[in-house]
Amino acid sequence: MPRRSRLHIPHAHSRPGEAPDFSYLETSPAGAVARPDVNARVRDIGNLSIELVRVLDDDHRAVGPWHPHLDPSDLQVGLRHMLLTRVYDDRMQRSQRQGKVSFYMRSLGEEAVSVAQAMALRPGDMLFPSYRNQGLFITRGKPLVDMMCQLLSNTRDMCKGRQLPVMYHWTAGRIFSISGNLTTQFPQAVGWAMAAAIKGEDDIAATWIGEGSSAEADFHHAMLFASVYQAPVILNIVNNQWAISTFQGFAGGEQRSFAARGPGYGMAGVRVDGNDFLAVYAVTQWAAERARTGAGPTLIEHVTYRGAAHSTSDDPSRYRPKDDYEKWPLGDPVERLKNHLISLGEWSEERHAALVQELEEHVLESWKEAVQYGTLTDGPRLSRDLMFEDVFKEMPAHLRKQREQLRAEQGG
Amino acid sequence: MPRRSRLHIPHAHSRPGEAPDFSYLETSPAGAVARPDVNARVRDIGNLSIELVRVLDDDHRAVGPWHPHLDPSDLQVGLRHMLLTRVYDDRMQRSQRQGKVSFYMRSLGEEAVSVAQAMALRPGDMLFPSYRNQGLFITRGKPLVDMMCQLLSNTRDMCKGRQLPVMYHWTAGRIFSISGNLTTQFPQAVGWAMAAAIKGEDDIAATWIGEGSSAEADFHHAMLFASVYQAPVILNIVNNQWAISTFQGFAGGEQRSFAARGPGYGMAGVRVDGNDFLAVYAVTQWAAERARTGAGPTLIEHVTYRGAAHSTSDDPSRYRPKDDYEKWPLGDPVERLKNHLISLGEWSEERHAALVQELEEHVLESWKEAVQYGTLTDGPRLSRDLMFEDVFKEMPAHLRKQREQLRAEQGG
Amino acid sequence: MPQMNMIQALNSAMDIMLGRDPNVVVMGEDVGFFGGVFRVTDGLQRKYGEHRVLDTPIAEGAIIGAAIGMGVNGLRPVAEVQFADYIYPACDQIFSELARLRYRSAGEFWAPVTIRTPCGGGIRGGQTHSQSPEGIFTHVCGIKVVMPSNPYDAKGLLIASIEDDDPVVFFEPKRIYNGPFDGEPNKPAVPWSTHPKGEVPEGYYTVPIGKAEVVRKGKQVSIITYGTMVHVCEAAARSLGLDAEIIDVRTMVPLDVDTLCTSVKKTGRCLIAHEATRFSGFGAELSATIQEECFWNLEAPIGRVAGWDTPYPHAFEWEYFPGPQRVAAGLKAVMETP
Amino acid sequence: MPQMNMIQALNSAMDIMLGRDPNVVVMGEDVGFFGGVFRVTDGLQRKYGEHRVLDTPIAEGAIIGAAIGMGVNGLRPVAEVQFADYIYPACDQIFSELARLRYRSAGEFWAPVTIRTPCGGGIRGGQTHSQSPEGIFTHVCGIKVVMPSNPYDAKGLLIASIEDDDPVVFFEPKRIYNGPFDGEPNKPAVPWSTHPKGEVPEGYYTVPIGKAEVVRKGKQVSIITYGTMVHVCEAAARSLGLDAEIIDVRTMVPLDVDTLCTSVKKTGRCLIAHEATRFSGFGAELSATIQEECFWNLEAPIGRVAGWDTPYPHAFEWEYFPGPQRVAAGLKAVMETP
Ligand SMILES: Cc1ncc(C[n+]2csc(CCOP(=O)(O)OP(=O)(O)O)c2C)c(N)n1
Ligand SMILES: Cc1ncc(C[n+]2csc(CCOP(=O)(O)OP(=O)(O)O)c2C)c(N)n1
Ligand SMILES: [Mg+2]
Ligand SMILES: [Mg+2]
Repeated sequence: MPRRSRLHIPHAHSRPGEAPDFSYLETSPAGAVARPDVNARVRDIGNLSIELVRVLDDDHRAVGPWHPHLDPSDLQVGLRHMLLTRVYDDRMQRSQRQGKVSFYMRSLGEEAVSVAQAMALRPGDMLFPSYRNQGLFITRGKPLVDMMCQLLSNTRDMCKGRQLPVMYHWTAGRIFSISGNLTTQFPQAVGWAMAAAIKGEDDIAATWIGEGSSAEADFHHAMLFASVYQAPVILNIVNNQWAISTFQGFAGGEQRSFAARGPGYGMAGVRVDGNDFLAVYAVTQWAAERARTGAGPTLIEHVTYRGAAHSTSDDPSRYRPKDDYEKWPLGDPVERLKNHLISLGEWSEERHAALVQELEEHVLESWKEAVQYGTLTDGPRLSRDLMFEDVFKEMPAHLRKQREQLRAEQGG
Repeated sequence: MPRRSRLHIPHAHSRPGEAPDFSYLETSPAGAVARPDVNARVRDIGNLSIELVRVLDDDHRAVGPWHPHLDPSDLQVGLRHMLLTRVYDDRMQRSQRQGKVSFYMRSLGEEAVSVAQAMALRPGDMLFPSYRNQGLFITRGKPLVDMMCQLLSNTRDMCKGRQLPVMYHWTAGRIFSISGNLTTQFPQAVGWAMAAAIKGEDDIAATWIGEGSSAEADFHHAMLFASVYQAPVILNIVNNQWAISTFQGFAGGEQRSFAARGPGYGMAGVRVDGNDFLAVYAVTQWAAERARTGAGPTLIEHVTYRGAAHSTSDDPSRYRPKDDYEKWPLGDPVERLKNHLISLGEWSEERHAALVQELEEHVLESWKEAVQYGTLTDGPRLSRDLMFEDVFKEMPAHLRKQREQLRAEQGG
Repeated sequence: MPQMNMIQALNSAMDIMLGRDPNVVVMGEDVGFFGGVFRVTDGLQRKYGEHRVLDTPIAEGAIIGAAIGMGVNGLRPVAEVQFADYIYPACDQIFSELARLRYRSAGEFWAPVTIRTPCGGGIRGGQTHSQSPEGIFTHVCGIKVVMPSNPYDAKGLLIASIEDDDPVVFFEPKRIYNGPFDGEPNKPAVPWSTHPKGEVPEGYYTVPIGKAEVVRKGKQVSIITYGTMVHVCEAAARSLGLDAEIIDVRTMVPLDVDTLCTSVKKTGRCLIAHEATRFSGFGAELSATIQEECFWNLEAPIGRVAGWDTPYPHAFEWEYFPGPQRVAAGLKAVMETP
Repeated sequence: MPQMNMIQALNSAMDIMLGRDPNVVVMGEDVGFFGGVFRVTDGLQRKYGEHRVLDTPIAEGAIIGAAIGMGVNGLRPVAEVQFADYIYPACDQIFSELARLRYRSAGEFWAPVTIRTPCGGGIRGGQTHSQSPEGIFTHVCGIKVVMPSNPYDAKGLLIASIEDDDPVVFFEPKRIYNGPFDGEPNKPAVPWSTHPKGEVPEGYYTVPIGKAEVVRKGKQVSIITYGTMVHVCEAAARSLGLDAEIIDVRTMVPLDVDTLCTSVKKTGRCLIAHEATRFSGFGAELSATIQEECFWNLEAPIGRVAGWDTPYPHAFEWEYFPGPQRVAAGLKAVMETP
């Protein structure tokens, strides 16, 4: 039965039992990529979508034209947010394992993307995240208790029990509701940005998807509308090398960088070391300035690695080497920023350990508070009547009737 | 009420009452673009998607590395097919105006695309056309009577009265059924090509959309699957500058060529003068060889102009200058090939006039035959029972019942 | 009172809303410079500018996706899908996003998008320019579904839809854009000026979403229908000399069950008619609901008349269309009692 | 006879068809190397190679678009959509193309694509991993719609679907992948080995598309249902001590009207149950059809029990799910005669 086939099938570079192999990854030395003017024409900056913008070199120094020259205090804030994200992730993962939370998704290894970008954008800018951008919420200051209550679907759940864990939103913090459907937020962010432009407002929009999600139609929809109307938006692809079990080659990354789609649509495309806090910050600042000054949208590909499982429903040892993450050539974003700060004399192992401990306590305290408002299994629960609200702005007759039916069904 | 708006709105270069303005069009001199090896890496041939491959120069000579060196007899065949397409279009347009046909779409000015490509491909290659590729059917030899019967929805209609006029298909001629839904054929062609590759067969697929249709999600779907699996397929965008009333800028053409999407997806992209029969032929041959030898898919943008109305339902004088087509810088494909043949000493005005007359007679004869099989209003009609067939392979009970109901309704 | 056809009435609704509310924007394929392939948006871009009336790329999914984002940012987009047959590329954004955004964000985010789209056959459009997919949308909770049958309602319902903070899919039966149609294609076309509902106020008014209308009072049978079929059913009932009560559903979601059931309880007989394909069409929900509510009043089975369960074939448009003969046959069956 | 759960039975169906027919290919997100997120395609790529069992990009619309082209070129694609909630990006290719290709080309082109997709709730999946959108697909003419309720049928129907030259959308109620479920989430899980339909032949066999099954004979009332709800309805009827006739619809299109109506004519009473949202759900079509065919035999209104007309909320999964209480209430109403 086996037939001769000319179909090309992308192959992951290493599979369970094999040694990790990242020889496919094309990088540039830190500092090597020029930083064009924010008004540069797309056709003149195609290289940005192929090379890799990096600031931190192997000796933990910040080098080259993309060096954002942030204050050490800002870098410490960034480190704190990244660490808090990581500590929060670890604790919530454990809560899931303990059966307190039905589902969880970590962002291990990708913390720089959310944290640096949230810091580089303005508070008024509107964010349309994917499910792996908890760092955006944390950096913008969403109380952890609020986020935990969402995970617990409890009485203080911002989603009123309707969404799967991690599908947060934060209206006051200008962060949009996360969807379980991949990529749908991409054209929505563009529409939001178009509206800002129509209204003559200065805020821009930013949105994130995984590289796997760039296969969905909404990626194209967003690219096209952003390009045609030159919408003030930053479109981010977080290329963490893996979707669930399929590696980035199955989303097209084998033939060309994801950032290269930008120039294809007449849009600036930038490929950045996603584990380099400074590089992500600088590229975001550049893209935001482009957007805000009317120079057009930017597609940013963040080259990073998904250090953890896809979600708590997934076992990565079935599809990739166990030590893959340790061998990732771009290192760990927290370690890299920490070492940079230490090399600047603005941080130490001791301060780091103390910070970790402080954050762990903060997370634990928050968790203790959150569970008081109920968990999926125990404690106070939201009223089941809420199930029928917000389908429409005003509840129509058929839903009022169903609400009565449910009350009768459940006795009272 | 008017607010300051930063939204960019693409503007057509000229509107009714204004002088045609094609200064936006970027071209290359005939013969100027290098012809890379069919195995060239995508990253090394990005220029092909920006420059414009041309063979025929202003003095009607064929020049440069893309010159396909066809026999004059082949060129004469090409000219004949293009002319037949045009004569057929004119006659069918008139039939629509006379109320014999409910709807029609001409391909005036774009004949070279279908005819040269059909000639450059092999008979076994599978074609997935749009509604403006009648030249493919004509070049592959579909009898005009068959095509006319489709337009008339008559007793010999290949579609059994089910499709709008021009939605032909031809199984024996390896031409797929045309859909009224834009762009849906694009990923289907890729799937067909994937199947050919899986089966180890040598045939390739080719498919066509208008530039306006490249906005649809299926464009992205096709690009992505073709790239990921390196499917043996040629994806064609016929950039005739207009969708219905919106010009190509509304599909993204203002910022970048359509061919540039190719490299963005890691695929070869070629921009070709679509009114240059020789250039279209040569580029298609190159892309077909790439596909057939496993070097991957190609996106071809044919730069041409929609000389006629969008369809018989449309009045272009509402949205573009009346004399736009006459001023189109790339001329007319029929005229250009004719002049080239004349310059070669292989054609003359006399032979041309005689050919036109012959073709007109042929079309008229065909029409006379076709109407004998019925028209929408007169003559023999298909059995209404056919309405219920082919919904499924075998008619299920509820459709048999409905067929009976209709018989009863109509008495008999 | 001014006379308007449905195209003018719809145009007037958008004109008024663009004028009253700076957040209203109109968008879609060919709607701007050209004024729409059916000319429903004619003149609006000239009047309100190209930042309020936007031509878009040909990508229905992107149009709705962008409209959602615009809605979240405070605009009130009125998006046209050129033909209802072409709404499917937008299904995911409509079903997964537009319909559920308010719910999933516990009321914090929503997008007041109105999607206008011409539906129905009878214009020789073949299988891809004739569909009536409204039934599909009625199964998706979180969107309102509207279809007017005349210029007066069209304008009032469209204004109400644009003002509504919930998303609305607004179907326009294109066969009756220019005049009411009784299902006889060979009779001369009748303009809206001959119809009382062709009288349309120039200014602002609304027709409430969620209210059906009894367009003819009657005692013998209730005919429940909407869109083009309102006129066909009127003609069919008249031809049979039946004293039918004819109800124009107008809003499918939320459905005005009271008005329907009050009528059926009174007449004891019910025929449901729509142009869409029969199987699992909206008539099924109407029939099921009425049966549940009015079972003890029914003197005969509820009947359904609809398009056949096939695509809408170009050559057999009038054999497909549920014309007066099919409606009459349905009525006769409903009037029988063994 | 070997015991299989539904995952194994479905896996076996594909294994057999990959083995029997070189044109069968399996494709979808994570179905290849990984064997699918529910492990339904486990081991198939290892056995048949990566040109027969294809991992795909995450693009449901592209998967179906490509599958159509493959089908036209002689293959028999079995495409997985990872969750039924994610089928909407493929709506256009399914509705406009897959369903209509045979028709529009007068039978000359068609694509024998089977679309497998896990549906339904009860696994804490929240509003985007719990949907039952089958009703929508039943309104689109040209596709067959199937949903099995047990391993034996799952395998037989999947083989029949793959062999069918018409497109089939094949819904897999994921809550019963591992065992039958009577609607009581707090009771210990029961494996398929305790159920007679957990006995599944190793080899090739088919269960015919288009045939409903009477899973329990009874005299007092007909319960018409499918998927997970078959088991819930059995439990509810048992708890009420009712002699119910329970019919598993199995195929929604084409619908086995005869089997349903024979039963209802006999019992005179009918309850319809599904997990999907009620309004315009497939229950509406079932109710309308049965009412039309069996009106004179009905002793009480046909009842419908379904999910509420809201998204499926994460925290209220069991308040949403039409469990035994809701079915029992529905049965009581149907058993009453005033
Ligand atoms: C439309 C849709 N299809 C499929 C899924 C199932 N799914 C959830 S996450 C995921 C992988 C996404 O990978 P990627 O975009 O790379 O994001 P990452 O998880 O790596 O951050 C898949 C297939 C979904 N949620 N939505
Ligand atoms: C999905 C879909 N949306 C909209 C339409 C209506 N429509 C038909 S042709 C057309 C313009 C297409 O322009 P282009 O792709 O440039 O092709 P051309 O007519 O120029 O050859 C439009 C909008 C359609 N047929 N299908
Ligand atoms: Mg990823
Ligand atoms: Mg065009």
